[in-house]
Amino acid sequence: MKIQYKPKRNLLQTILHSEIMQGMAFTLRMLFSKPITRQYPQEKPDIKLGFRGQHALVRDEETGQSKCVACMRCVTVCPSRCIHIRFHEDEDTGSRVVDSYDIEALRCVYCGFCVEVCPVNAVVLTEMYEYAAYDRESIFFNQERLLANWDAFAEMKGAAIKNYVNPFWRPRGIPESRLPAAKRLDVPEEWTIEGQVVGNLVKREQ
Amino acid sequence: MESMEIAEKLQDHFSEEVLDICDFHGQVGVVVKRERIVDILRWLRDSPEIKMDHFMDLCGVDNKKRQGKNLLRLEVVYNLYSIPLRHSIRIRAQVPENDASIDTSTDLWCGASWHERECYDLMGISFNDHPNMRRVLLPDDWSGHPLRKEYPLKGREEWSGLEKLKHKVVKLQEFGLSDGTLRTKAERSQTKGNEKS
Amino acid sequence: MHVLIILIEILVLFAVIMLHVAYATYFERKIIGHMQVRMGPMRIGWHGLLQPIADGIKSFFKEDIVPEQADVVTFRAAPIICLTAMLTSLAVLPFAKGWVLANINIGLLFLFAMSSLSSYGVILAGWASNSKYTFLGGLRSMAQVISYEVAMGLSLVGVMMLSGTLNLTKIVEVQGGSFGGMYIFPQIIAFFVFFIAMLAETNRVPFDLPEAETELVSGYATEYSGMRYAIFFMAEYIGMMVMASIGTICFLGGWNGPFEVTIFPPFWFVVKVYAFMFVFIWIRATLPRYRYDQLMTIGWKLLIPLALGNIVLTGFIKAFTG
Amino acid sequence: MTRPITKTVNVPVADGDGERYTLKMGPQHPATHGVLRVDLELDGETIIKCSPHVGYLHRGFDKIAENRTYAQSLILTDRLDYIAAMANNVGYCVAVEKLLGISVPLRAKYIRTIVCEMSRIASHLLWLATHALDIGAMTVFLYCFREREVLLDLFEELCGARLTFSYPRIGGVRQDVTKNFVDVLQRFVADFPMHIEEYETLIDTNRIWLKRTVGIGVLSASEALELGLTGACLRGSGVDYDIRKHRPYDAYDLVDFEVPISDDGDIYARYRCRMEELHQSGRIIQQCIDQLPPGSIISEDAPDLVMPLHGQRKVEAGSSSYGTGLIRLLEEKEHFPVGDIYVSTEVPKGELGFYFISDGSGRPYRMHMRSPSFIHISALPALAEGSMIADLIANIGTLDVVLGECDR
Repeated sequence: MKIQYKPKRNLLQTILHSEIMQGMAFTLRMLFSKPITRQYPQEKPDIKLGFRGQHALVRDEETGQSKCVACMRCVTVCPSRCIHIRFHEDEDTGSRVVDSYDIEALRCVYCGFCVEVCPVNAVVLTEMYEYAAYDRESIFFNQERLLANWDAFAEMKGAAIKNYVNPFWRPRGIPESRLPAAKRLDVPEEWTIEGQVVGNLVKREQ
Repeated sequence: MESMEIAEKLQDHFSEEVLDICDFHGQVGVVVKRERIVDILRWLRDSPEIKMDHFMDLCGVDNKKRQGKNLLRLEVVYNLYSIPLRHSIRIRAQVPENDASIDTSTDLWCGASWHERECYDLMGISFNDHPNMRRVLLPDDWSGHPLRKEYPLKGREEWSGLEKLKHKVVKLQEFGLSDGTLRTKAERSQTKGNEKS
Repeated sequence: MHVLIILIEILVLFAVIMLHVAYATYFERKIIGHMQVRMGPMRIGWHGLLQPIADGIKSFFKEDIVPEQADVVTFRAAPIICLTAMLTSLAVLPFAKGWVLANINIGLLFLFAMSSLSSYGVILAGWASNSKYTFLGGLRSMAQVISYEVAMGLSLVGVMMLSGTLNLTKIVEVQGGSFGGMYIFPQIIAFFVFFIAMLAETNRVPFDLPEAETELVSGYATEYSGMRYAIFFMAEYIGMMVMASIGTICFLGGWNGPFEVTIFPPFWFVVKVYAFMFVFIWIRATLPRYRYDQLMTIGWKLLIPLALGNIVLTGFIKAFTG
Repeated sequence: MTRPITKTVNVPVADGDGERYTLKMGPQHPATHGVLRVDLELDGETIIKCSPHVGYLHRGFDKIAENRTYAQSLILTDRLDYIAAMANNVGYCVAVEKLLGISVPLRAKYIRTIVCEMSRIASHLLWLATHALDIGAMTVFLYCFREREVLLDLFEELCGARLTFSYPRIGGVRQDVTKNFVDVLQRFVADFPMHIEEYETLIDTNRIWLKRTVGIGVLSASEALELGLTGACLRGSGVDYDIRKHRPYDAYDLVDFEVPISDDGDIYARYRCRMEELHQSGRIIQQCIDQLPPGSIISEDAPDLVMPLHGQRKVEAGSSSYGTGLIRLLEEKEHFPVGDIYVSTEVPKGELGFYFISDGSGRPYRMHMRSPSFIHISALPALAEGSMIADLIANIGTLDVVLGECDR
């Protein structure tokens, strides 16, 4: 497709500066329009579900500890290699016990892969985004810090934390059969395959 | 024209040069010797039924850990495309390790200039008669070519300017502008110690 | 005693003008902000009303950096030259009948002299900083001032011919008796030339080449910081005000208005000056920037011939109508 | 036919002994769009010689990718052209899918096309904003950001990030779209032509804008081809080359759109081409929304993020394979087909190509990115030499470069 140019201005338009006047009229009109500025610290942005913010380890309501089973999937998948887990195997049961769970948040690229691969929904990227600090130590998260982060997040969410489902825990549009048991959470209908949005043309055909 | 046909034509034309033709997912690569690479490219660009006028990509490959017959240590890969005729071909010119050089294609496409500089910079293949054969992405005083397979991922040594920078940090400390926490890699690993286990 | 009164007058004028300059920056930021669907300063005071004061205090306490290789004396003097020249020109401006510090007979010429002088400050700043961006900015400014000074002077010749005087107070008085009470009607071509030359003289968009941010970083002021940078800023805004005042006096009938405001005689003068300022800002929010050679072309090939033609035309009309 | 790398300089030097001096513009300069340094040799304000220097942002993505799995390298593409990270993500995934022979479900294809075009709009808006700002029209900048903000909010809703999306996956996409996303997007697309008109009111016919762009930085079709330009820069010179039409990927062969072309080859022509592309992107998005089919969003044989092996996406809780086990798995050369492939996609800046060599192991043997910005910057001398400093700024703007993509 060849580009169509607007016609050249004629002599009268040149003398009257018509195109400049149009521009001026437009900016004048915008002078009285409503500004779109958000006065940030007073006016917080509306953070969407599944925002990739501060890391946290979900506190299990029953045990009061993290749900992590030390499967090391997050450590393996982490592209920036910022998760460090140390664990030992319990001699009686043979299950793994997490000794330490550290996330170097300054190395993290917030890709969300760790949340996605976690089979038990232990690690999560919360919707908290205001955690700037003056020293590196306070952005190095160990297990306690991570659990505390979850508590802070739970407090922010209030009662809604009961049914909190992150789109990284239970991706929208993925059949349950393709998820591990712990990820088969109850979700709004919109997230399931049955409730997915389809185009108008497709709808008409059905 | 199908890419395979072009490759066969190329083989007819430069039977001495073409070593191998390989096909993968419909993309045809022609392995050639490096000596007449400019002639091959010129023929591909200028012959009326092929008309490879768009120089898509050039990159160097280190074949050290790769198996295949006719492969020398290094390789320069040219990806060409014909905009009017909509077909593409890949030329893989073999370059030996001891004389890592090949003729430049900037006479044909001057846009190849920076591709070749990048290839020289990262892979260490120099291009004869290139008008400006210098490093492009790395600093001029860099040693080594990072994309060679023997080059370690984290680099060989500390950056040479680090000592100077440390000196500066010490100086800044006098004004209370820094806490002097700049450490070399060795020092860092010392402090981390067990963490890495 | 007389000297003391004049000194007090000067002080009052200085204070008033400085306050105006401070709030002119606020005015500009607010207007441009709203034109760009944002809000402008909002933090300090109600809707950012104290922002200019905070800016002033901040720049006053900031470190005054002098580049190592700079010509220190000239570097330090340059902003002061700018500011002094601009402040001096305020002396001859009649804000209302009798509200003028120095009612001299060559007021218009004096204004031209002073505004040219202030460009020395810019050129010296560009040269003394010993940086290429500032140097280019200084050069551009020099060329711009020289070419647009001519166009501006010529555009005002028509006004002088009509009024028969260079005294600014008299120009306003004579103007009051003309058609519509404003010279803009008989001198529309001159006004057009004057308006464009005015934008160029004050380095405003679309002629802000000496400080073109995206080309020369900040032009002649690149190496300046702290108070000295603020002084350049002040000089620029006073320059804007002076130019707007000249426009008001020569074309819009000065302090004359549809009705008299007895409580505050300069009311109409201030309104007109701020209308000019608003147009300055409005243009800044709308137009892109000319290239350096295009600016020269407009100056020499369009404005000067137009101004000369206007002089001839005015002369003919004056000769035939008496 | 062939031409030296730089155009012959034809500068009017007044008396032959005009003193020349050098100006190192950048890497910190408001108009160099990041950390580009341009060494200029000037005579007055006329550029006699111009040599761009890049690499300040070089992070060695080629090398990093050789040491990461295919899935992990996805995050590197976020940091190429960070203005339109989504298009890079999709380009990468398309290339890897072709290499591994994975077919993508139709719904995922449509969603990818939508997000690609959204990022094209976002990128072109940012380009227009900065280009206009470079030329001095500062208000367009803010208006463009107003619309871009809507798109970023939508991206945030879709994948939880506003800049580094990592949204597509090899074999599909990460999340399904939501009702709200589709609604807001539809409203945006419906309103968007009005907004384009607003920008055009300010600059399109403005005499200053015309003076600064018409006849500046002219490239003929053969010159542009030879310099290796792609995208709108090539189409502005009259070459009909759009990968979306030439080698369709995703759902581009299922929707109807036009490729704007201009013969003039100057800055204004490239500007018009991009403005027209904005309209076309809106059209594509609208069609994709209308045709969005039901179905799965990720292919059955998409490799798992952790263990990039075919057909093993199912996750078993507690199954450990960290450490030597996984390294061994990655080193084993039997998981993927062996070969090499070059796949390019049309990102907002031009042609983004990925050249992969697979030796069968879980990691690419060699990955090379053909980044359009890199080649576009190398063409800067051909555009700028002989013009003035102000034109250099306009020329950098018109090439639409992002240094993150250039330096990799």
